[in-house]
Amino acid sequence: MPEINEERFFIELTHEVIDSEAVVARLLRGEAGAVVTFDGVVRNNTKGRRTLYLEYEGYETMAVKEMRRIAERTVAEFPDLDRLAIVHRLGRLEITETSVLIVVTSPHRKTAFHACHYAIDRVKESVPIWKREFFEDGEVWVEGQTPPGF
Amino acid sequence: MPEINEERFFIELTHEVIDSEAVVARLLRGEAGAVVTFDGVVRNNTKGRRTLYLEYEGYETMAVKEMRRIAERTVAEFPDLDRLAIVHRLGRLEITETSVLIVVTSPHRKTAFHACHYAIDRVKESVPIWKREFFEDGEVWVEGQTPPGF
Amino acid sequence: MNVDVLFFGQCREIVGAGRASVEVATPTAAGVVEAVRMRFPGLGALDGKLLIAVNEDYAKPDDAVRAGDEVAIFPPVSGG
Amino acid sequence: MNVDVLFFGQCREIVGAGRASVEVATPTAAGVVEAVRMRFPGLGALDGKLLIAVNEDYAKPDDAVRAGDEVAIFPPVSGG
Repeated sequence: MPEINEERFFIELTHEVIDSEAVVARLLRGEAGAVVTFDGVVRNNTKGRRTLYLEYEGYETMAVKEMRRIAERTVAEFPDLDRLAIVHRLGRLEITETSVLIVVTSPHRKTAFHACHYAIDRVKESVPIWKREFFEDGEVWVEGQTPPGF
Repeated sequence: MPEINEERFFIELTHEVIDSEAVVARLLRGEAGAVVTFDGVVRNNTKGRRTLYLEYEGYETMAVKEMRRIAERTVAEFPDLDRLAIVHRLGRLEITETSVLIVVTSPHRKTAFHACHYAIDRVKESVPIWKREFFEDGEVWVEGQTPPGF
Repeated sequence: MNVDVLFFGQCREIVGAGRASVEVATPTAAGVVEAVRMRFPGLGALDGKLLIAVNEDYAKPDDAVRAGDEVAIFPPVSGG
Repeated sequence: MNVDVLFFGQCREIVGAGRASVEVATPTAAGVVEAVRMRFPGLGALDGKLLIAVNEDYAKPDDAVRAGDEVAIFPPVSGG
């Protein structure tokens, strides 16, 4: 369910592989001099225990709304950024695959770095998505975060 | 002249288009959970004056050495990062093309953000590369920076 | 009041279903959480951590819940 | 001592060549900059801003310059 809000945001929840380059190409235009990208990728271990794969599930309709709210807060916090994408994947993910992608374009790099860092921190604390980690000898729900104030 | 230093760094000065995805793929392995990328791209204006294109030239042998020194300093400053790439392009660049690419992979995102920001700040202040900006009615050497202490 | 509650993540697993109809005495977010806790004692494993959303936005304990609202209960989030 | 000096960026443009042989009285980085300034007055446009590298590393004014060293003079850098 891709969405563009006044062409400034690109928000997507997908069950397919995330194509970072296509998302950057979609956002980038001549006004921006800096692009900062955060890719969250599936690690091969948690505290030394070997991970086989992860499964993500979401409260999908609310997750999209929450991603849009985060995009709006990020622009309010960093008004000189140009454009912003927040993309999250659901379903089974293999090691080194991208689960979440944040892209910020901006005339200047400092804003791009800070806005990208801000957005991923917010995504991790409030978008209603949960992951289960599968090991050789079992599985666990990964411990989560609570949005500030709730 | 691509170089890999103990597989931890990827340093390259190139006259070709920079393929960000290929650089990320080269660095990424199962240990890393976070990838932060900085793409410096050619803007369509400088203070409102319309830019046609840029031309970059370098003191190439020293530039590669300086990029390697910056990579080493970045790892010393952020020892828990996993891998680091610094790639710079030379020659004529069109609007929205990438002139410089920094990629940091790391087990955790905070290190990846800070190390990536640190590395691009160092690149801009000390790698011996110069750019000329071409406008409709003339050209200028872009004002530069001096490495601290020199 | 009868409220249809959605469950996600570990809550869905504990409840054994993605949705349940629950009789609620106090028409607030806290009232719904209380009623759900009584009905599904296994959720005690997440005591103090349960989150509730009303109409797809996080709700505070005193927020009102009205007939027809979309209500969801879930554990702390772990996306990213 | 005769020193072969490389020029880059705007310095190359002002000097009109990427390389020149310069007679240097004091065998230090500052001595080379001084000799180059005398030889190419146009570099005055960059007074106080010229950078010098010896053997592909930035040099401070008192750093020694020896026969056979690779010496380069250039303006502030503007990569990225």
